[in-house]
Amino acid sequence: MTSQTIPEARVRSAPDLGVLLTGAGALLLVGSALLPWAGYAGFPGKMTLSGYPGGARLYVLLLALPALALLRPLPGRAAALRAAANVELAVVALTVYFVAYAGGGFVNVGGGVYPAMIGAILYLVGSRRLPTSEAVAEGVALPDASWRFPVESLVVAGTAGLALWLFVIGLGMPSSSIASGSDLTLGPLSINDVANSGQFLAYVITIAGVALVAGRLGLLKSLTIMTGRHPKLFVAAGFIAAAAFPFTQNGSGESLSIAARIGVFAAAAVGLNIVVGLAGLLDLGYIAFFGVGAYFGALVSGSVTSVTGVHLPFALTIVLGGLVSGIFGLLLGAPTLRLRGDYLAIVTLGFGEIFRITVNNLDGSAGPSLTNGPNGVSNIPDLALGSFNFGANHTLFGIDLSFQSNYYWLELLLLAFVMTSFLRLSESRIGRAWVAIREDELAAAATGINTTRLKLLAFALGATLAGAAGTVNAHVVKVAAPDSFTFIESATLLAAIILGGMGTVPGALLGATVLYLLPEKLRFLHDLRLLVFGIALVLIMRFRPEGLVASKRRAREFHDHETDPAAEAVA
Amino acid sequence: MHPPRLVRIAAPLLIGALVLSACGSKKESGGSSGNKTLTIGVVAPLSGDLSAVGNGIKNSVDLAIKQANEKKTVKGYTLTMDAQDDTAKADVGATVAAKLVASSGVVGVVGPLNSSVAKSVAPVMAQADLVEISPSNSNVDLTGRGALVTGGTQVRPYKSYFRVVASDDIQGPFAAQFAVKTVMAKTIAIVHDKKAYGQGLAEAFAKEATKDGATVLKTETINPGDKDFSATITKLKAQKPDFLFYGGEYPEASLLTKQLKSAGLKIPLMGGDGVQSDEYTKIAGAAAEGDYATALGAPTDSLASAKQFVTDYAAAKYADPIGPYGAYAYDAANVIIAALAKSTASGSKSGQALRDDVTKAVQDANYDGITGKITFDQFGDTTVKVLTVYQVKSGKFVAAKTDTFK
Amino acid sequence: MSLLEVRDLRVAYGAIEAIKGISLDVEEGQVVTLIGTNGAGKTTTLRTLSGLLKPLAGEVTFDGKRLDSMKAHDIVKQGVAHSPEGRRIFPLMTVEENLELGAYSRKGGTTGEDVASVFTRFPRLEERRAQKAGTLSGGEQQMLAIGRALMSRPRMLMLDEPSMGLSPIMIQLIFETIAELKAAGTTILLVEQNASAALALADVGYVLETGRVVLSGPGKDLLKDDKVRKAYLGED
Amino acid sequence: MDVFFQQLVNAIVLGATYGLVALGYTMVYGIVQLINFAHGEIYMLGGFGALTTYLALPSGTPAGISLPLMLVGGIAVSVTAAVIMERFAYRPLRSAPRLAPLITAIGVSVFLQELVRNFYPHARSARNFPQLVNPDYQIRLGSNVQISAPQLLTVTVALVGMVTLSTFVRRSRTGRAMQATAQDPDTARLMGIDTDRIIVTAFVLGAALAALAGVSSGLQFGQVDFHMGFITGVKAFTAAVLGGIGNISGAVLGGFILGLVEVMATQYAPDPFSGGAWKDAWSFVVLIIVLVFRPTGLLGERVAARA
Repeated sequence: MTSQTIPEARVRSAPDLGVLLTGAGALLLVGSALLPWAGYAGFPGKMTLSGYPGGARLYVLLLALPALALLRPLPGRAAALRAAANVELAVVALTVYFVAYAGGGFVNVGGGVYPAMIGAILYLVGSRRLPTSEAVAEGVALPDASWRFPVESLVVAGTAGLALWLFVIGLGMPSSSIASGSDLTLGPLSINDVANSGQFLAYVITIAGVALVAGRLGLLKSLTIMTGRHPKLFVAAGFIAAAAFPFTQNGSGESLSIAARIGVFAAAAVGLNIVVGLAGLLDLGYIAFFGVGAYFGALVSGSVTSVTGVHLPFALTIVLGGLVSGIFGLLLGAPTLRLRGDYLAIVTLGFGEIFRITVNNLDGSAGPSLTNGPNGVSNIPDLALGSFNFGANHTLFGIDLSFQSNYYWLELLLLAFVMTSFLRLSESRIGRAWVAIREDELAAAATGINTTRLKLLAFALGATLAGAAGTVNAHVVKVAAPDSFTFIESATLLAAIILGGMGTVPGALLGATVLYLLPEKLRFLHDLRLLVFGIALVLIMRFRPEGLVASKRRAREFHDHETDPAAEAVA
Repeated sequence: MHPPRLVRIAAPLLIGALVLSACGSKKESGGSSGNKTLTIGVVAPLSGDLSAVGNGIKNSVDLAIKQANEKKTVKGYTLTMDAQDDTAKADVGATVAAKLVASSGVVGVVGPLNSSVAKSVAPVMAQADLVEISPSNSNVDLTGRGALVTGGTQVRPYKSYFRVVASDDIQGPFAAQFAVKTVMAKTIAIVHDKKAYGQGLAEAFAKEATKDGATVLKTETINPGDKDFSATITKLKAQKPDFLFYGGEYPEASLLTKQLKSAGLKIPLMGGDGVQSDEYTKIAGAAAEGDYATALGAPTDSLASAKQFVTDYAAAKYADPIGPYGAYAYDAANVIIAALAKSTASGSKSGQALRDDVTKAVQDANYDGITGKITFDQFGDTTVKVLTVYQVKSGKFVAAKTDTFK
Repeated sequence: MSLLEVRDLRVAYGAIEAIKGISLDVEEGQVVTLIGTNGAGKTTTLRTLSGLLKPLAGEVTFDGKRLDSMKAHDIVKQGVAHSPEGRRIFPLMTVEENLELGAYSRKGGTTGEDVASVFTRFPRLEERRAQKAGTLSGGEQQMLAIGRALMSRPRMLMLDEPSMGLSPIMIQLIFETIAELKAAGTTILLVEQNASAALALADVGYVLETGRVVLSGPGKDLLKDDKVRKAYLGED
Repeated sequence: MDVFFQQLVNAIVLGATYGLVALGYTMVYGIVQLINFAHGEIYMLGGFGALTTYLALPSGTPAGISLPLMLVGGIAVSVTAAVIMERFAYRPLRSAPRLAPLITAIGVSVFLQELVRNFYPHARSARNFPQLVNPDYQIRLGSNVQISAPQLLTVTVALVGMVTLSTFVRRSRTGRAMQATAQDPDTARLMGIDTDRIIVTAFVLGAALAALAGVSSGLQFGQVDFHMGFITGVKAFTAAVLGGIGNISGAVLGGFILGLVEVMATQYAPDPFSGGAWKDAWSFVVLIIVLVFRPTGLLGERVAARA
C-alpha cells in the first residue's frame, strides 16, 4: 500500500553487492532459525529441536523477513532493512549469549548459532551498502472506494488486538525463578532466571525492532492515518481485546492479577493526569484520595473488621467512595490552591502524610476508633452480584477462568470509565480552561476564567476518580492498610504520568504499565532490581524528558524550550 | 561513517558471548538426573527498609532447601525456592501470592513478614489451598483469635494459613507476667512503633500488666525510621517509670535503649521476639545490658540443631544477617519439607491434589525444629505455649526464664 | 576593520527562524541603532551577540575575536556589556550591590572609582545606594541598569529599549545620558522603538523587518527616508 | 518547667539537623528551581563516607585526629556524589519540562540508596558508627536539664555551618554571584557570571553541609543506615519550604520551628493527638497553616514567582 512509482534509473539492472549480501544474510538467518540453538534441554522455546523456530528463534526469523523488500524496491526499504539488521544482530547476540551462559559455556550451544551469527553480520553489512537515495516512505491512506471502510476497520481493529496480544505475550513470559526441570544454579541467579530474562529481553527488542521497520516503511504513518479516522473503533477494539484476555490464561490468575493491578494503577494515573497534566497542579499526595476511597470501600464492605458493620451494595459504594474522596479534595484544595507551584507540591505531600498518619492512628487508642490503625480493615469479603460471586472461579464458554478475571474485568470497566471521563473533560470548555491556567494563570484569569473555581474543580474531580478507583482496589486486595498510602506511592503515580507523557491518556497508560512492569520484570535481578529501576528512571528522563508519548502540543513546547528559555524575547 | 548505537552495543555483546562462554564444559543433552522439581515460595520484603529482615527469612528458607536437597529428604524430587518481594505492601502481596498460586510447581509458601501483608496474601493462598506458614505474623485476626479477645467464638478465616510464632495475645501477657511478677516492675512505660506487630504486642502487654497490679503509663509511640527519640524519653522520664516495654523491632529498640540510658533513665527495656536478635545487642552495646526480650519456645542456643543452623548460615555467606525471624523461617520451611516428604511418599502426585495433601500434612505436623517442637491447632496457630524470657548479660541474650503460658 | 562585525547571522527558536541572515558593523566610538517593529528581531540580535542565544549560522567578530561560539560570561570579559530589555536589575539586592555585580567580570581591582562615577552621572542612585533595587521607580531602575553595564568598563555598550515604559521626562534624561556617553567616546549599540530619538543620536542605523535588514545608512539619512518616516515615525 | 526546657533543648538538637540539610534544598532550589529529592541521600552518603574514613584509619587513632579526618572524608564523598549527580543527571535536563528533573531526582534517590545497600559491606542493616563523643557525657544546663556531648556537637556543627554559609553567600564574590543567579540567571550571565559553575557550587555547598549533618547524626546515634536520608530529607525539605524556599535564613528558621513543633507536639499536644504517633501530622498542619497565611513561607520574599 506504500508503493509509489520509482524512477526507472533507480532500479538497477544487475543486483548490487548490498542486495546480495543482505539477501544471503537473511537466508542464513532463516535457515539458522530452523536449526537447534541449544545443545541442552531447559532453555525456553524448545531450542534443541530442529525444523521448529521456537523461542527467540522466532524473533530471528521475523527480523529476517523484511529482506523480502529486496525483491521490490519500496520507498524507505534501505532504512528499514538497516533497522532490521541492527535489531537482528542485537537479538542474535543476546540470545547466543544467554544460551551459552545458561548452558555453562559456548560448547553447549547448538548448530544453528553459527549460521545465525554469520547471517546477522552479513545482513548488517549488506543492508549498510544498500543505496540510500530511495524516496522516504510516506503514510498512505487507502483510496476512497466502497471497500475502504471494511478494510480500514479490519486493520484498525486488528492493530488494537495485535498490540494487546503482544503485551499479553510479554506479560505471560515467566520472569521468576520457578523451576522447569533444572537443578543448576549460577551464583545468586538460577539458570531459569537467566534463560527467561534473556528471552524476555529478546522479545522486547524484537517488538521495538518491528515497530522501527514498520515506521521506516511508512506503515506506522499509514496506521496513524487510519486509526485517526476511526478513533472510536480503535478504542472499542482495544477494549474488546482486553476483555478477551482472561480467556487466554487457562484458568491461571497470575497475569490477570498483574494486569488488574496495572489497570487500577493506570486508572489512578489518569485521574492524577487531570490534576497535573491538564490543570498543571503538582500533587505529591494524590494517593491519599485513593486511600480515602479504599478506606471508605473497606468500611462499608461488611468486613468483620470494619467498625461500622455496614454493608452497602457495591455500585453505591463506588459512587459514595468517589464522592467522599471528592469532598476531601475540596477541603484540601479550598485553602491551598492559591499557592504556587512547588509550595502546592509540599502542601499536598503534607496532606498525604497527614492522611496516612491519621488512618494509622484512628484505632481507639491513639485516636477515635475508625480504621483499626496499623492493622487496617482486612478480611474484606468478595464481591457478589446476585448469585455471581467474584471470589469464585468460573467457567464461561467451556473455558476455565480464575477468580482474578472477575476483578480484572471490574478494573477494566473502571479504567474505561476513568479514561472516558478524562477525554470528555479534556475536550470540553473546562479542559481548555485548565490548559490555559496551566500555561499562564494570569493570562487565563485576564480572559475571564475563574481560575480558583476551576483549579478546585480539577482537584475535586481528580480526587473523585481516585476515590472510585480506591474502593475497587480495596475489594481486589482485600485489605485497606496505611502502608499502602505512603509518599512513595504518590511519587510513583506522578512518575507514571511524567514518564508516559503528561496530559495524554495513552501516556498515562504506558507510563503506568512501564512503571509497574519494569520492577516486576526486573525481579530476576533480585537485589539489584531497585538499583536498575533507579537508573532506568534517570535514563528515560535523560533521553525522553517530554515523556514516552508526548502530546503534540507538549512536544512543541519542549522544543521551544530547548533553544530559548525566554521565548517571549522575540522582539 | 559511525556505526549506529545498536551495533556499538551489540557487537561487544556478541564478542563477549563468545569469549566468556568459550570456556565451560559440555553438558549431556536431555537435562539433569530426572528428578522432578517442587518449589517452596517465599513472600517477604526483599527491598526497602525491611529488606534486611526479609532477606534473613529468604536466606533461611534457602538454607533449609539446600540442606534438604543434599540429604534427599523428599525422595525423587529436587526442591527449589521462588522468593517474591512483597515490598512490605498489602497490594503487592496479593499479586505475588497470585503469582505463586499460578505456578503449579509451588507446593508451599513461607511468609510473609508483615501481618498487614498476610491479610492480602492469605485469602489468595486459601483459595488455592496452598499452604502458607508465616515465621513472624502475630496479629490476632489472622487466625480468628481476635474474636476470643472480645469474647466471641474463634472462626478460622484462612484454611491454609499457619504460623510458627505466638500471637500477640500470648506473647504480650507472658512478658507482662514476667515484668510484674519476676522483675517486680511497679510503674511501666509502654512504647511501640505504631505498626501492627508492635502495637498488638504492646497493647496485650499493657492489659495484662494492669491486671497484675502494675501502674501502666499512657502509651507512647515512635515512628519507625526516626532516630531521635529524645522528646518521647523526656516525656516519659518526668513520669518516673521503673520499667519500659517496647513493642516493635530491634532497629528502633536498640536506639531507644541507648538514648534512654544516656538521658539518665536507667531502667530495663523489654521487647518481644522482634527485639530478641544479636543485632540488638550489637547496636545498643553496653546500653542493652540488663534488657529483656521474649521469644517463643525453649531457648534455641541450648539445642544443638539451633547452633548448627547459626553456623551453617554463617558458612553460606549470605549478604544479610539472620535477623529476628530467620530461625522461625528455617523451621517453617522444614515443616513444609517434612510435609512434602510425607505427601509424596505414598506415590507421585501433583497439582491441586499435592497441594491439598501438603496442607493436610502441615496441619498434622509434629516437627522438632530449632525453635522447639512445632504442632498446629485447628486454626493454624502454633500449639506451643512455651515461651522464654531472655536477658542481655555481657552483651548476649541469655535465657532467664522458660515457662508455659497459662 | 570594525570593532564589531556581524556576518549573515541566523537565529531560530525551535523551528521558527527569528533572524534570517543579518550583517552589520559597529565602528569604535560610534553609536549604532537597530530599529524596527515588534518581532523584527532586534532583541534577539542583542541576545545572540551577548551569548544568551546560540546562533544557527553566521559569524560575530568583536575586535578580531569570534564571539559566536563563546559563552555569555566570557563575552562580557571581551568588553561587551548588555543592558537587557526590561532592565532586569536584581530586585533583592541593594543599588550598590547591583553595581558591584556589574564589575563581576573584572576579577580583582577596585570598583570604588567606577561606583563613584556612576553616582556622579546618576545622583539619584547615590541617594538610594542602600535601598533594595526592586523598590526603585522604573526610571531609576533604568539608570541602575545602564550604570551596572558601565561598571564592566565595556568597549561596547548594548542598550535594549532603554526608554521603554518610562515617563517623557525620564526618556529625555535617558537619551541625554546616551548622548553624554557618546560624547565621551563610548561605542554603543542601541535598540529602540523610539526611532526618531534613536536615529537622531545614531551615527548609523539599521532597519530590521522580520529578521532581515531592509535598510541601513547614517542615522540622519534614515531619519529623512520616506519609508522610515511612514513605517516607524508614524508620519503619513 | 524543667520538662519544658529539656524539650526545648531536644527541639534545638533536632532542628539543627533539619536546618543543616534544609540549606542544601534551599540553595539548589533557589538557583535552579529543582526539588532535589536525592539530597537526603547525599546526607546519608556523608555518614557512610565518614564511617569509611574511620575504618581506613589505624585503630587507636585518637579522636582528635580521626574526627576531623572523618568530617573531611564524609564531605568528600557527599560532594563528589553531588557533583556527579548534577553533571550527569540534572544538567542535561536544564531546559526540559519542569517536572522531568523531579522524576530524575527520585530515580537518583532510589539508585543511591540501593547502591549503598548492595555494595557497601554489611550495610543492609544499620552499621555501627564509632561513638567518638561519649553520649553518657552530659552537660547540665539547669537543675534537671541536660544536653549530651554528641547533641551539643550536632548543634555546634550546625550553627557553625549555617553562619559560615550565610556569611559566604552574603559577603563573598561567589556568594553574590549565587544570589544574582538565583534572582535572574540570564542577567547574571550578562554580568560575566558562569552560571553553570554557580549551580555546581550550590550543589557542592549543600552537599558539604549535608555531610556535616550526616556525620553528626552518626556520632549522635551511633549508627548509619542506607535509608536514613529519606525521612530526614522529607523533613528538611518541609523545613526549607516552611522558612521560604530559596531563603537561607528561612531554611534554618524552618528547621528549628519544625524541630520545635515535633518535640512540643510529642509532649504537649492535646490528647489523644499527642505523642510520636501524631507529631509528624502536627508538623504538616503547622506548615499548611503557615503557607495559607504566608504563601511563600515565613521569610520568603519572592513575591512574583518566577517559575
